[in-house]
Amino acid sequence: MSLLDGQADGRKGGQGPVEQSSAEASSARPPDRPEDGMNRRRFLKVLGVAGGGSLAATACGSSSPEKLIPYLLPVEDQIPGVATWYATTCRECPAGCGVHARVREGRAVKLEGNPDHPINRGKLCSRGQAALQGLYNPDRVRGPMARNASGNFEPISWQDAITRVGERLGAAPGAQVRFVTGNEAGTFDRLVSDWLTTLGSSGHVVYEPFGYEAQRHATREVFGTDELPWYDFGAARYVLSFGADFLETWGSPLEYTRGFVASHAFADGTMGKFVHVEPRMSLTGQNADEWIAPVPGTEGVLALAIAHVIARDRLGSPPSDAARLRPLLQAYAPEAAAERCGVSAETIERLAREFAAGPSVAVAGGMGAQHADAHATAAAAHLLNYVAGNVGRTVRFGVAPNPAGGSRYQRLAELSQAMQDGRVAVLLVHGANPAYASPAGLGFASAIANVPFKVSFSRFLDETAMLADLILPDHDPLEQWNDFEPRAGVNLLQQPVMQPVFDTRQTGDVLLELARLMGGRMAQRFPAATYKDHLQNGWRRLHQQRGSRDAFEAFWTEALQRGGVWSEPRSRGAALAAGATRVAATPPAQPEGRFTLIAYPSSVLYDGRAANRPWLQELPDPVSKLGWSTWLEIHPDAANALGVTDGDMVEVTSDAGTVRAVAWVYPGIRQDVVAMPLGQGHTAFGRYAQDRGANAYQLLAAEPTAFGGVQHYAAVTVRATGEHENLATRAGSRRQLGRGIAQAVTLAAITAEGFHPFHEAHAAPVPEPIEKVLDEWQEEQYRDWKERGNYAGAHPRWGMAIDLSRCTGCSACVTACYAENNLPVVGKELMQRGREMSWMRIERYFEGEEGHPPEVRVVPMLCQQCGNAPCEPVCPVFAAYHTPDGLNAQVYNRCVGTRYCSNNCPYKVRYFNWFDYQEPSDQAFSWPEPLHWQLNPDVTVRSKGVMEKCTFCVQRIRGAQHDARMRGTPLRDGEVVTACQQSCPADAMAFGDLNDPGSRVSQLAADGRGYHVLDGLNTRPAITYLARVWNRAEA
Amino acid sequence: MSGRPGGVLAAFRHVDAAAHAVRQVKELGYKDFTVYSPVPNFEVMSAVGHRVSPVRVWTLVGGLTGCLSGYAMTMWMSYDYPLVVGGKALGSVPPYIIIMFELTILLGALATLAGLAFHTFRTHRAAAYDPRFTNDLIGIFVPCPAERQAAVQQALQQAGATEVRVEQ
Amino acid sequence: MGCHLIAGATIPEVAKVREAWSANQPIEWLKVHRMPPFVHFPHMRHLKGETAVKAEITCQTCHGQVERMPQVYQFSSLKMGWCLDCHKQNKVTTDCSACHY
Amino acid sequence: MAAVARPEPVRVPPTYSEITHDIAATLGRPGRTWYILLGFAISVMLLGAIALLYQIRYGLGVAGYRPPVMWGVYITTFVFWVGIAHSGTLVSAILYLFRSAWRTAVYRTAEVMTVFAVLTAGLFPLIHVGRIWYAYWLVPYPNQRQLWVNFKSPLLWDVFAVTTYLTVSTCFLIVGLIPDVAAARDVATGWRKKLYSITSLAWRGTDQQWRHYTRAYLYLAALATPLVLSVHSVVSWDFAMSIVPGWHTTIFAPYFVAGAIYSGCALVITLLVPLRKAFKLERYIHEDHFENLAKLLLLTGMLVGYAYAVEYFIAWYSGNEAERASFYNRAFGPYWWATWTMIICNGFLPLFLWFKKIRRSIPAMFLLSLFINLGMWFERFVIIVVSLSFEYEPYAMGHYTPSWVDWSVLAGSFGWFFMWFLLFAKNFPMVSIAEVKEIIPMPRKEDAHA
Repeated sequence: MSLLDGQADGRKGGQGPVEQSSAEASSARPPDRPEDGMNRRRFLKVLGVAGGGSLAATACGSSSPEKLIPYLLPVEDQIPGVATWYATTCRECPAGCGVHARVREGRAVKLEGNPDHPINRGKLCSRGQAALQGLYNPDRVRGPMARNASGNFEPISWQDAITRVGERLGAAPGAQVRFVTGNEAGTFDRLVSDWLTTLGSSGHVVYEPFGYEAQRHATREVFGTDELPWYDFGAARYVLSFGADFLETWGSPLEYTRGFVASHAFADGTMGKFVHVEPRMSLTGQNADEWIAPVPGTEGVLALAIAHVIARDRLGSPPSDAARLRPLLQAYAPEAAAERCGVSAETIERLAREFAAGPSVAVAGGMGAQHADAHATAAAAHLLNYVAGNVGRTVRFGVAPNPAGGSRYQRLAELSQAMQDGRVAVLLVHGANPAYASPAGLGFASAIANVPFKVSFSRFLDETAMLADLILPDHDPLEQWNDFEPRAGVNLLQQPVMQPVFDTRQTGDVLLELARLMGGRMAQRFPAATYKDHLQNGWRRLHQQRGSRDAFEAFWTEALQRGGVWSEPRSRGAALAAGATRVAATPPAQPEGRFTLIAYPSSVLYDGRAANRPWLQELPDPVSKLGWSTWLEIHPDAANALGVTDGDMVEVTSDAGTVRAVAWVYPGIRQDVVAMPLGQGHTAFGRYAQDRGANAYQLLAAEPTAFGGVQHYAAVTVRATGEHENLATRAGSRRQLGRGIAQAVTLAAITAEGFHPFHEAHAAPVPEPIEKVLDEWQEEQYRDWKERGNYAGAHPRWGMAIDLSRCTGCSACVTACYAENNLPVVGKELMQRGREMSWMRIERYFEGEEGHPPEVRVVPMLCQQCGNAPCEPVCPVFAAYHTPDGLNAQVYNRCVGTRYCSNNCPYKVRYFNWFDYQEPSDQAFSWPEPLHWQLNPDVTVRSKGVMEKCTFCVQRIRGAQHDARMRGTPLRDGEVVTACQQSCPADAMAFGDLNDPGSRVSQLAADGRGYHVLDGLNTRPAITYLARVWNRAEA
Repeated sequence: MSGRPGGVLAAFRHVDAAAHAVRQVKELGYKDFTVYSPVPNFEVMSAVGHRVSPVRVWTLVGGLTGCLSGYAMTMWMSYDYPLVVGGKALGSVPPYIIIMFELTILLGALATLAGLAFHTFRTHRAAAYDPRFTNDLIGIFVPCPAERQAAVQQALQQAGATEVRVEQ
Repeated sequence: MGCHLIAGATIPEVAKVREAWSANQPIEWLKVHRMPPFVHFPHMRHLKGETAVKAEITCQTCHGQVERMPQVYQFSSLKMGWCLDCHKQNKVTTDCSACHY
Repeated sequence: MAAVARPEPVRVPPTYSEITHDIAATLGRPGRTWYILLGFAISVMLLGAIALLYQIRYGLGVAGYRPPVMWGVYITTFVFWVGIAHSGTLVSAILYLFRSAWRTAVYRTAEVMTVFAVLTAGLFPLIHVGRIWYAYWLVPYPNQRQLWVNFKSPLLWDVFAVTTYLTVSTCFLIVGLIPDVAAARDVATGWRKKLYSITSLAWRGTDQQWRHYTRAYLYLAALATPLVLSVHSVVSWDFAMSIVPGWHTTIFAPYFVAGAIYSGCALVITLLVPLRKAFKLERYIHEDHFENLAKLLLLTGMLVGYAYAVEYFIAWYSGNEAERASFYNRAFGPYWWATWTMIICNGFLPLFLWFKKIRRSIPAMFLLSLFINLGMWFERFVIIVVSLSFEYEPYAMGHYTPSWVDWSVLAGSFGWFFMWFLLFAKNFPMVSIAEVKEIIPMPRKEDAHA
């Protein structure tokens, strides 16, 4: 069946690190679990159907006689202990990144970016990594369910379920059938539309909470086209962003990150400049060389004022017709604008000159495009690009990125109204959760009650599914046949990487079966037997269009292996349309005596669709470093005025509603603005999401904006409730206390006199002779073991270099580490006690005086694999020791748990198993069935009372060495890739052998910006950090 | 006590009297008599005139053994399964000195006890006893055949015994 | 499977195999050689490639004369000391992180 | 140390038989208070035991640990009890070598306290490890894994130091007991007579026994003396050997030893005062003894106070940012209360001991000793917890608050200690019969005649 041929032709090849007996494969499984037999049996019930069976990778320790379940029929390319890789497409957000799924014994255990993919080039963000926890989520709907008389869901058979839908559809007038989907650009999207049309309905509503309505509206006005522009961050040396958080959620974050880093990271003595304009300093804003906080909603004014200066002083090289804009721009003289947007005229003049010096790009998006005047902001940015002559250079058309499909909040509002009025007979919902992710005022949840028959295709019992009469759970994207078209010319394929975990069925198949069931027009219109056939039919057409010479089968196979087909887009510029001259920035009035709330998409949980992924819940937010909670960002002065501090519970009230959140005092926000992330506050959606934090949608106004979008700004009052909770974070001090952990230098300084690493202020320099004696003594020490046992002969010295000029702090590496190394998720209570286990953490420090806009520095902190490791000699049992190849190994099964090593580790990168996270009966059990199917068989799951730590993914090192030895050639540089390095979207990390002067890591380690953290302790770390370079006046 | 030889048992309240008695008994040519005392009393002990106890040799030997075995153990174990920690030499003496020291004390003390036990039991003589000897009386027991008991009894009496008793 | 239709067709144990096959149920074999989950042991490295320590190291070296066993039993202790003896005597690494990670 | 009190002439020394009688009298059948106290001690101990079992079942997480504070109440209490254990051997061994007469009346109490304190302390390294069931891996014994232990680790030094100390001080106690038990045997009746007959190891006080005994005792004392000084030095190196700011100091060994004797003497006083009342030993343990102990307290107290001062001075003088910050944080950070408790109790209160009135006032001494015990526990808390909570990596700093498990186990340790102490006190002489006699000259005939 699908899995089998999926593997037969879709195989990506690639070898797993080590062949293992099933007992070792089981290392990733909780040992001594009596119910393992049970697990395996139900595992077989699920997997066995296809005759595939599975080499159950389970261990029942020595207690019960252990059983092995072999393949009944050995499955092709499923060698026990050897990993297979399948290419597919990530569907966690609309960006459409290509992924490779690593499959062991029939289970997907890791997702990694597809290296030759046009969008993410082998990188993958946290949300992408966490897709696995969607696949194995214990709260997935395990089979079709129907609401019974008593109003509860009860399981039913697929046959029964589909018949019920068929009857309802047959009965209902076609026009009254509505279908809400998320962004499904591709075959499925078309299928749904055609399917509805054939039914006689035009009710296909695409709903993405972040719909890009403003950009579409603006682009139509200014350039008269419906397609969105594509921004070439790589070509722009100067980026001016009006609220666009392009490093987090906006557009295509990985792609934009890559481009941004390429042009902005310090290299060969030069770098671009990035100015971020937003009332709140987002993660993207933290990476800006300059952060400008205008009056909320006035970005448009600022943009036009800058355009004004450029036009006035004829700075740019605009197309001739830019002259038409003169009259429009007249109204935006810097002085006047300064008044309105709260940015000084000088600044405006300077920005204009810098911007026009080009190549530059102005981007309006994110929260800059979610307020009442957002369409003007977006239009203003277009005009600014136009007068600076960027259109056609850094701003291109013809690529048609499609981040939100045809989503328009307007349509959802209409649908909601229609339901209210009882004009909807059957409502089908797939891939959207409007009952949660829409302003409470819209009353979607209440309106849906008037619909007689509601079908949800959701994989989870989310808020909308809870309101349905029937749930027909869809396959997880990793179990599906599907395709996705994030932009023109990029057609991506999804193939099942493993057998379905539960008794689910792909919605495409369901729709086709329904068509068959209903017969007549429907049956003729959709003849395909399975959705896969339907998909292939579509691709046959694609095959012809591309006019590729080889047969379709070959084309298809190759596409599967590559993850899709794509071609360089033929991009073009655009000319001004009539509407361009009508652009006018009319900022909303500032609320009197109230704060402006900005409800922004969490860069981790996005709009809340990822809230049921434990990894993401536990991942500290890149800005606030808080997990598992909703917080209110508030300026120190405002906080003082209200008498609240970190961790105080505050009540936030808008005209739409009231929510409670924990206060987090943040100097990176305007005094008159507070901000709250979306994504939490679910009332359903499984154990990890439910009843956590607050849902900021409750505060947003329901009525659509002029351009048909949602307003993410609201006027609110904030009240201290007097309650307090410990922040769920490891972050101790916000400041570096002069320890030189994260070091930075300005471009001016480094070009003038280079980079001088931090030295402790009062530390007296060690006198020459003593230095010499010490070094000789040290060498003497080494000599004693250099010739002995495992330490004799030549070894690599594994090391890493991390370029802080590239690191954006996005934290993808952290999640990658969780996925690769079987790190347990400890939950909020333990996180409040600083007990999270993430071997890698992104430390965030504020620089500059208190109260002022901070300079934010981030530094990925993982085990430094010290040459003179303080942690090693204090271990009484050699559980911590130094491997011949220079790792600070930790032998988990030897560890007694004195925790002395952790006390003695200056970097605090050792983590202790306070509880038995692998033991189902334990209060802190971390892998409820079937979440543990994801566990990496190559890494031991640590038990209670054991210290654990990063070892540069030693399992990958040993695996690569194994392969090298088997093929008989030495290990090549870059052959070993650590999980964090592999995922890093900014490519900030290099890993390799420091003893090999030719290796990339050695070269980077020798860079002028290189420094070691806490160098004064003479720990001789294997990790070299390259200082951050700011393109700004003062550090 | 079985197999106890007959003899004369005397109790003294006064320490000088006891010391005198001891000397008397020695003059009578007795060596294997036993002196009881509630406290180690210099006067009496010097009258008895033992050589210094050989226990100290045990202490010395034990201590040395401890020290050496400490060195041997730490060094050998360090090289038997060589594992490097903190870039230090495999066998680095400074930390091992502590182990050596502790073992010196430990074996030294245990050996001393052993010595104490060994010598006291070796020099143990069966003799008559009176519970008051641990309280406030000094006692002397002179084992002698019946025909000579009278003489001994008299000598002790003269030395100032508070009471003298013949043990069969 | 083909073989077992003929080979040892009369042996009751083999009959079980055929039953399982016809019942389309995988056989639940009992695991004999058990290794703790925190040890990583590649068979390949001990048998194949230029790294195969010595020619005379065969399956039997560790698993015993399975072909002669009426019922398979655990031939070697599979304890750490046992591994180390062989490693030391063959002068291959005894580094902890070679097997434990 | 040379501060030996002259007994005041007015006091009539007891006769040998009186001594035997008075001290043997303490071994009579226990009264109700004793049973109540014992019952209380045992129930507190059980509370600790339950907490411990709970911790073993679910993992160390049930204790209050908050990274980076990986050592908390347990190690604090470990060091506390090891410290307590020091005065015993000091009084019995060192003062013995110094031939200071006044020790005879109090050394047994001190020694008993020592043994049980070490017994208590020894539990904590086990209680605090993550996998107590593998704690035996710290012992270098031949095993099939062919692995040995890491002698470079201060924790291993602890293993050796503490076990040695326990063994030696126990031997010392037992050896000292032999003649007394014999004395008790000879006046006792009933089951006690049987008990003492066995435990007195056939002691009769013969010339040969005394001959070897006195020597052995001397050498034990000679061995115990350096041991006392070494043990707490080794314990202090657990900290001094690491790189934690606030731990990495050369002054630690003498500083800890002084502190240990300080706290030990304090607890001796705390124990002696009620003991003397309950056992009516006023005639044997009187103001002179308390004054001498007070002088010891004063001396060590001043040393400790000096150490505090030096720590801060060095932190400043070193110019090391981390050190400075760490010590600033001690005094003015979130744990200021702990730091000031320690400074006031250990640094300032002992200054009262300059006054003879205080030194000779038993209630005052009792009160003072309680404060000093409290202060010394907090000293260890400050050194361990506060230093750890404020280390090199600012992002990884964190605040630690003990959980009910920590507190229960701490309380349990006291229950455990007092259980043993009470059991011992009622069954073996708490004042050395032989040695008290030793300092009183035996009657001489000529005196009698004169």
